[in-house]
Amino acid sequence: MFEAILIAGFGGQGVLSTGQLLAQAGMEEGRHVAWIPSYGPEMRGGTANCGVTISSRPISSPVVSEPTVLIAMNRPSLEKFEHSVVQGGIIFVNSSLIDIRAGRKDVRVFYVPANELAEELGSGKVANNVILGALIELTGVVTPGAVEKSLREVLPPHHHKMIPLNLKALEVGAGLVRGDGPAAAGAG
Amino acid sequence: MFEAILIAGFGGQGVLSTGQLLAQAGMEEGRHVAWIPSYGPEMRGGTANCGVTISSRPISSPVVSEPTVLIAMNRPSLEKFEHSVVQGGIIFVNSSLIDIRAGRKDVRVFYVPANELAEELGSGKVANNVILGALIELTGVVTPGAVEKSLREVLPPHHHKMIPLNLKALEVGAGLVRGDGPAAAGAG
Amino acid sequence: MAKILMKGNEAIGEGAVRAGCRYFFGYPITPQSELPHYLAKRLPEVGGLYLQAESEVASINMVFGAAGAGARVMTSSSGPGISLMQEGISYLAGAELPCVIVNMIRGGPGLGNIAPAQSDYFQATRGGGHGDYRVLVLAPASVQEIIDLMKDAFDLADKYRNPVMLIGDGVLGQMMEPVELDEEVKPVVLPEKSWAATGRMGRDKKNLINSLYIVPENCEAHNLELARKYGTMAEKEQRWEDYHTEGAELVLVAFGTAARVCKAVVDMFREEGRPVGLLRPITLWPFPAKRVAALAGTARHFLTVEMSMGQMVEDVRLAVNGRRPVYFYGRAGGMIPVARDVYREAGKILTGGADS
Amino acid sequence: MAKILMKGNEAIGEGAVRAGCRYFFGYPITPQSELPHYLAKRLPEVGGLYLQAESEVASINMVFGAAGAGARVMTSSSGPGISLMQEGISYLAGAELPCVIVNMIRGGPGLGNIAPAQSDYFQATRGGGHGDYRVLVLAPASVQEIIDLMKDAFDLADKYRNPVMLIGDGVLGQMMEPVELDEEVKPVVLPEKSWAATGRMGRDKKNLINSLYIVPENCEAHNLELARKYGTMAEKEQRWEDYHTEGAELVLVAFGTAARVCKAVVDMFREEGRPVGLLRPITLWPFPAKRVAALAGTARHFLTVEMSMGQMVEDVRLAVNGRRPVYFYGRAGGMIPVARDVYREAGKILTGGADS
Amino acid sequence: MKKVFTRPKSLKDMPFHYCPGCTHGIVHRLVAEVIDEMGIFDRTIAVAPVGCSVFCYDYFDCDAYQASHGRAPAVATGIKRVLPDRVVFTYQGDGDLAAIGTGEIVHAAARGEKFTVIFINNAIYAMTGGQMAPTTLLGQVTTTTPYGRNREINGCPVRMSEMLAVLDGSAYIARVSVHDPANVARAKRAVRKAFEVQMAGLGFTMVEVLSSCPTNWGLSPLKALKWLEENMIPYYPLGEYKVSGDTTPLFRHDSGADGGLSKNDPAEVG
Amino acid sequence: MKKVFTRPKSLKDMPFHYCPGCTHGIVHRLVAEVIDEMGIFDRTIAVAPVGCSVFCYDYFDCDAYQASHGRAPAVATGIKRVLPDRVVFTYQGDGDLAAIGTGEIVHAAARGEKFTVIFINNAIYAMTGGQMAPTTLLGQVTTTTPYGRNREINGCPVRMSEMLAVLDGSAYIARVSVHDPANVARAKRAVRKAFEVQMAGLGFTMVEVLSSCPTNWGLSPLKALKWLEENMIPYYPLGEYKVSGDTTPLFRHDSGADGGLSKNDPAEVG
Amino acid sequence: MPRVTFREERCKGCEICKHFCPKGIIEMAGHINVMGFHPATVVDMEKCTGCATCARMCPDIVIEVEKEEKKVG
Amino acid sequence: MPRVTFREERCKGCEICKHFCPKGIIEMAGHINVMGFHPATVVDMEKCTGCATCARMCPDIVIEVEKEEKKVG
Ligand SMILES: Cc1ncc(C[n+]2csc(CCOP(=O)(O)OP(=O)(O)O)c2C)c(N)n1
Ligand SMILES: Cc1ncc(C[n+]2csc(CCOP(=O)(O)OP(=O)(O)O)c2C)c(N)n1
Ligand code: SF4
Ligand code: SF4
Ligand code: SF4
Ligand code: SF4
Ligand code: SF4
Ligand code: SF4
Ligand SMILES: [Mg+2]
Ligand SMILES: [Mg+2]
Repeated sequence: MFEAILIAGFGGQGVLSTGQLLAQAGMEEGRHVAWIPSYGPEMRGGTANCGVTISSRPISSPVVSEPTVLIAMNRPSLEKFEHSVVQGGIIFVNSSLIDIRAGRKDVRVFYVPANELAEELGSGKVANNVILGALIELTGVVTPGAVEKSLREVLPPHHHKMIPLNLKALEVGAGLVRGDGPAAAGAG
Repeated sequence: MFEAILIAGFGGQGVLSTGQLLAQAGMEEGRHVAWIPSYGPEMRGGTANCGVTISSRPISSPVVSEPTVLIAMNRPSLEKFEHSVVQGGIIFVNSSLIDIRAGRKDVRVFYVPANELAEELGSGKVANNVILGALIELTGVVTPGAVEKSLREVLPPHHHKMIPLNLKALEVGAGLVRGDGPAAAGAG
Repeated sequence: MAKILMKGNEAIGEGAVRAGCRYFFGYPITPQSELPHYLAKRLPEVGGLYLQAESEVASINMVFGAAGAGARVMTSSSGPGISLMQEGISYLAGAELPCVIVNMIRGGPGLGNIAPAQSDYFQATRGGGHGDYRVLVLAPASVQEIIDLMKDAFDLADKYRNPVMLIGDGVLGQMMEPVELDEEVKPVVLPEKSWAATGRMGRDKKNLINSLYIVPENCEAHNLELARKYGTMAEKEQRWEDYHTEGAELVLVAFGTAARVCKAVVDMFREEGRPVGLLRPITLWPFPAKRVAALAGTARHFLTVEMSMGQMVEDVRLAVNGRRPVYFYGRAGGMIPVARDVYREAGKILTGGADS
Repeated sequence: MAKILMKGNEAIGEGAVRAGCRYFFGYPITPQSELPHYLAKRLPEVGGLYLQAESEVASINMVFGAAGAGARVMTSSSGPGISLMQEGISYLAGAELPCVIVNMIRGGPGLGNIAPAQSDYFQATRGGGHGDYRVLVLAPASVQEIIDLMKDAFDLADKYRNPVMLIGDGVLGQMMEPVELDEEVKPVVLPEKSWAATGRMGRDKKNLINSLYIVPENCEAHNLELARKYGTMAEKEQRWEDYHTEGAELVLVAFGTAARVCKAVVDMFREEGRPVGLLRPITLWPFPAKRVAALAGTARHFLTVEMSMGQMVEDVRLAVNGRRPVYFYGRAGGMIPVARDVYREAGKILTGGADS
Repeated sequence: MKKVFTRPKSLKDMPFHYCPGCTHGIVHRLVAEVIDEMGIFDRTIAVAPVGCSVFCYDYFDCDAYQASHGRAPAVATGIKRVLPDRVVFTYQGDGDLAAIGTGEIVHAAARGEKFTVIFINNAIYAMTGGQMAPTTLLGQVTTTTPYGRNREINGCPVRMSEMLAVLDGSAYIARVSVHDPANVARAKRAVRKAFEVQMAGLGFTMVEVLSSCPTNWGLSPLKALKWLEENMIPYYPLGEYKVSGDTTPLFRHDSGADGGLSKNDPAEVG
Repeated sequence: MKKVFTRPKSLKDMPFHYCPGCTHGIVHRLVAEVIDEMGIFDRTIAVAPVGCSVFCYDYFDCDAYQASHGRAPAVATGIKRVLPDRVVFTYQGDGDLAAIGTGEIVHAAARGEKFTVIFINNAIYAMTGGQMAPTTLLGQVTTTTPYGRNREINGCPVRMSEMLAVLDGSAYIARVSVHDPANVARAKRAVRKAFEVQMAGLGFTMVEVLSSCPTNWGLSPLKALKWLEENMIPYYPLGEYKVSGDTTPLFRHDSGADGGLSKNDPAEVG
Repeated sequence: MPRVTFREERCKGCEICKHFCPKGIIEMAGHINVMGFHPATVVDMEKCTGCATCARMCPDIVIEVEKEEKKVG
Repeated sequence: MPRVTFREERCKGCEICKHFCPKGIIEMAGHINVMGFHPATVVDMEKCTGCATCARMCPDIVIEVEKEEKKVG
């Protein structure tokens, strides 16, 4: 198995830590994993992205230049990275903040109103996890159990009280994909 | 023809400019010439020396490590460089300041009381030229005419009035070697 | 042994702490910043000192002082800062002081950019400073290897009384990978340094940390002594990894991040049953010339892959010494070779369609 | 044309003035001091400026500013100071600024000494700074050649918009030799520099002096552009002197002061009727690889003679590419090879008794 | 309708890459306005540093140089010595000017080099991720002083204006701030005066601007301005530290806790 | 018979390589006497610069370092941070300290590094052949100011003690001279006090010594001392520029033409 | 009445203009611009005095201010 | 009578001791030492007070000064 996941959004949307969570979960499951952030003197508070590779074999370059999965949390990210997704790959579009549609026809696109769903759960901060839940459900790249375990590793102890909320967000995302959740993701 | 002349003494004895005079004269006569000073953070006001090479062929290294002629203007210089003179070479010892004798038996050694002779001429400053005169007479490395011409090049115009004195010193030195001068150099 | 996710730059820091390093002097620069950030927090926890210097020039000279005083000490920077350290590195080598210098290479020349590169290879292996000297250069290719090599770096520095440089790039520094780490930090027994200038404290002869040999004869003797040492290092410390070089007709030569890409390339070929292997130098100086020379007996071609316009390829050519064609493929200015492109290039060579 | 005795260091200064250089920024160091002394006097006479900087780091960056403003400008130093300039040189190369840098090499590493050496060859030819760049390196062997090459140095710098380094050592710098010099100083017509950042003064596009290419793709493109330029230089600017290489079985390879000694050695052999010649590289980068490669077709052995522990010998080996054995003889730490010793070493090779 | 405020011509029409609320942008604008108003655009040359403001070589539409970290004063020296009739300014951060570039700034001032330095003191190495600068305040937490800047380890913050004012070659040195409209106006007058003193050939000129870095201070843009006012100004008193020749002081230097300036002139237009 | 003056033990018994009349030798002796008298020889570490005094690592018989040009303060920082209970001093010339090493000395002072700097100001780069130093006086002819140091080109001489005294980290800074017996005695007391302040852990300490260079000034040793007194002291007033903690000033700082000190204490033994 | 115009796409939502407007008439919009920020806007142009304080404090030169020309005399 | 001894071979003939001796009893010898300098010497030891000014001003630590021990009380 091999997934190269690119998570991109505004700084402050927590895309880096979401990626770390995913990598940690991959490691818990004994996969080879690598996480790498973009860095540079780009406008601070501007875009941020990270690549996560999870594979059953050693990982060559950790840089995700041809993602199998793109999570676009804002519009500039979609515009910038849409073209790089591999044929047959997956794009998750955070439709709460992105008012355009992806143009690619050779990939699967899912529109998830992540911020709205997260705020319904009580905090916009778990928007990423809604999409993460959908991703996991769809690809099986890691198990929900590994993610739960990883949350405990990745979050500092004084944030452990947030774990249930995070799990709920993952579940909402998963439900979207299964089609049994409160809101179904619109595939494009 | 090839002569590699090492002139050594205290700083302030004018050994560098004497060397330059010799080099200039060599050049005037169409020889290949090179002049090189010793340099280094040795005690300033301490020893100074320079090497002059005059040759009918292009000069390889200008560094005079095996002089054909050594002019030792003070005792440390004699002690330091005596051993480096080539077999059959020449050593001029400024016996005004050096109270020891050279030990080498395979070279020709001339003892010249240069300071005393120079002071007799009216200035201790031309001591070097007394020895230079002897050297030229002995080796013919340059002609007296070339030295005279060179004095005009090497001395700044306001010192040109010193030229007659310099020439006299050269003549005294030459006389020593010819054995017709006021004082004959003692060959050891 | 716990398995944890760690950033490469942080692994350098933790590796150093576990190697007994307690002093870090440095000046910020991307892409190695996580290392000083990590050590600024970590060193005080183990009674050590993180001191931010006013410049890289000051950093390397603080390292000179601390190394002379007998400490395990390191600094870290990237291209522009490493360039500024060249005088200091030459002094460290001249005075035979052990220390570790990290260079997370970025795109150059000049200000260039902060993307991953390998274009400081010449500087690292030939000595960008003045005079005849060498630093031992280690090039890890994974976060785990960073941890392992940091210990070796300090040990080798002390063993040879010589600066050791560890090089990487932004990919290696910024990426997180799982590493195995002893749960507890074991105390390190540091070697005795009877030559250190620590104040005489009753010692009957004075110790002097010095690189000045004003008399040329003495300076030559010192250089011959250094050369003997470098000779020993060249003889004993060549390190490399063989990856499917057995029976390889084409041997790729690549280090660090480029080597990771090349492994994928080798896999692509080997899956097709085609005889391609990778030699990954782990020491860049001494370059694993022995191994390359041996492979030149069996392989038919070499392809050096670098994130530069071609620097290590000279060492490959020197080692192969004309026996086989040596090809070069490189990306520059912060670009990372793509496996597919290297595969194509290598394919051309295998089928005889490329120029060396 | 007058023939006068001149010191090498002063010849550099006079050569620069005659090449139209009017700005010198530098910091004192032995063994090049006569050059700043000379220019401090001479430049004001021709309306130029001698400015003593607070350090070599400042010097090279003043050169950056003056070169960017379109001036013919130079600096000068020796090993330790040149090491400190490495960041600046990388910036100059990255921003494609023309200038001339003089390195009168001394014994190293570290403070070493001030005696003549050639051990900064790697630093000069491989780029001691970070990133993929090259500076053109000229190595005169006589005071007359210094005068001649200074003009070329500035012309080449402007032609390629690249730093040019002139290297020598204390022997070359301190010695006096006769030089032929035009009686009058001819005015120099400097090339137009439409790229110079001189204030827009009505120009409709702005000029920028820069080495930052934050986007890796752009930085790579810039590096490829530079590489093309270096390729042209390597193709067109290799210079050397052949000295009795015709029919030579053994070819000595040496530059600068060492080459002077080797000429004497060649003379010794030729007088005995033995086929020994000398190839004297005048450009060290680009190294005259073409000529060496051609000689490898006829000569049976090569002997590289350097005032270092062996640096240029790598370039000779790369050029010979295994076709012939390449031997090395060197003196280090400020020592000068003695003709007799080189003769002995060369004799062994001719009669088959040496190891390559 | 008349434009009472519009973008200065000397600034190219492009967005800044700075973070929201970063006062680098204000200072850029002030410098550009001064260049416009003095009519010197065509003969002005900018020297950009390495730091967050590295791209200012793009923003200022005049000819420009990108200098290596800390060396802008040396680069400017090279330029100005070749082109003495041009107007040259460097734009440098506190890491650039007060740390790695200490030697270059001290000696440019000592030599009385006739260019103007715009010195952005934001008490941090911003571009590289918020490390301690020489100007970081005691106790301030940065990525390399996770336990707060400690006097015993790192010493006290360096006051560059005070130090450079000691040198004979400095002709105009002022410290200003841009945390409120009145101070922005005053900052602009200081910048203008520095350029004027440069053009009068009186010597080295520098305007130190206390500036905010919301991102690395971990504060909102507004809280950052407040932090600047409350913490930086007491340690870095505002005012003119050196006024040479026949120029008269713009404002009084007073090391009182309020920076000695806030009582002065109200916000001034233009 | 009792020895009232003899060679200090901390100086190895070997001749100095200095020129006749060079006051480097006097300063070496003063430092060695202080080390002897304080009984700290065994834990003292010397850091030699590049300059005429480079070989001082041989003369001082304690452990020693030879630092690269200008970087002695950085080297001393590395040493002292590893060995905080040792006594560390650097010995630096004006080229070393006030030119290439400006950044290192300023930041050592700013951080309050606890070592002592002996700063030999002889207004020249002596070792390399008499080039202009930052401290060369206006009008002074050197090998690189053949027409005399010109303010327009080279700026004014830099007063390092005054500049470093501005920094909070400096704890003791004095300028002394060694041109006559009274000043030699005073110089020694300043050196001693600097070592004491270092050992008290109060911060950075420096003694600037106006020193002669007969060779490069082109004067006889005696004329050089006179030149120093008449030309250097007026520009470089003697005195203590910074006295920290509970220590009391040794002598008054007064910028009068006589250096403010000659009226004070008569020559003092010991 | 003065006119204050915002180049909305350049606004980074820092709220500095809002804070310093002496009339308190600048607010942040509910929507976000292309860069993801809530842009500033004048909610009550009537009250604007055209003082340009907002513009002078804006770090991103988002704001332009126009005013009727004063009649001389 | 105090005793002032010169290590003649180390004297560089700078004349500083001579200049500062309050009794004016130091002179330069007519001969030169191994380094080529005319060394300093005390010509009238009777007048010497043992003040050691000469020694304290000598840059080359050529001079040693001894004195009778003062009786205490
Ligand atoms: C020689 C060198 N060292 C270090 C760096 C890395 N670097 C880039 S910017 C910077 C400091 C920026 O801080 P400052 O000058 O205060 O500017 P700011 O970003 O705060 O505006 C550093 C250390 C570099 N580019 N070059
Ligand atoms: C990096 C470097 N630059 C230059 C030099 C050459 N150099 C040696 S000593 C010196 C200056 C000496 O002057 P100063 O520090 O005043 O000491 P002094 O000789 O006057 O006692 C210089 C420039 C060097 N050794 N290293
Ligand atoms: S990091 Fe700080 S200084 Fe840099 S742009 Fe952002 S706010 Fe401004
Ligand atoms: S050159 Fe000057 S400073 Fe150096 S030893 Fe001689 S007199 Fe002293
Ligand atoms: S011009 Fe003045 S009143 Fe109008 S919106 Fe701006 S700050 Fe407010
Ligand atoms: S100050 Fe400028 S950037 Fe900030 S909110 Fe107002 S208009 Fe937007
Ligand atoms: S001890 Fe005093 S009196 Fe005696 S010789 Fe020396 S200076 Fe003169
Ligand atoms: S002071 Fe010392 S060196 Fe000078 S003359 Fe007197 S004894 Fe000799
Ligand atoms: Mg800053
Ligand atoms: Mg000096």
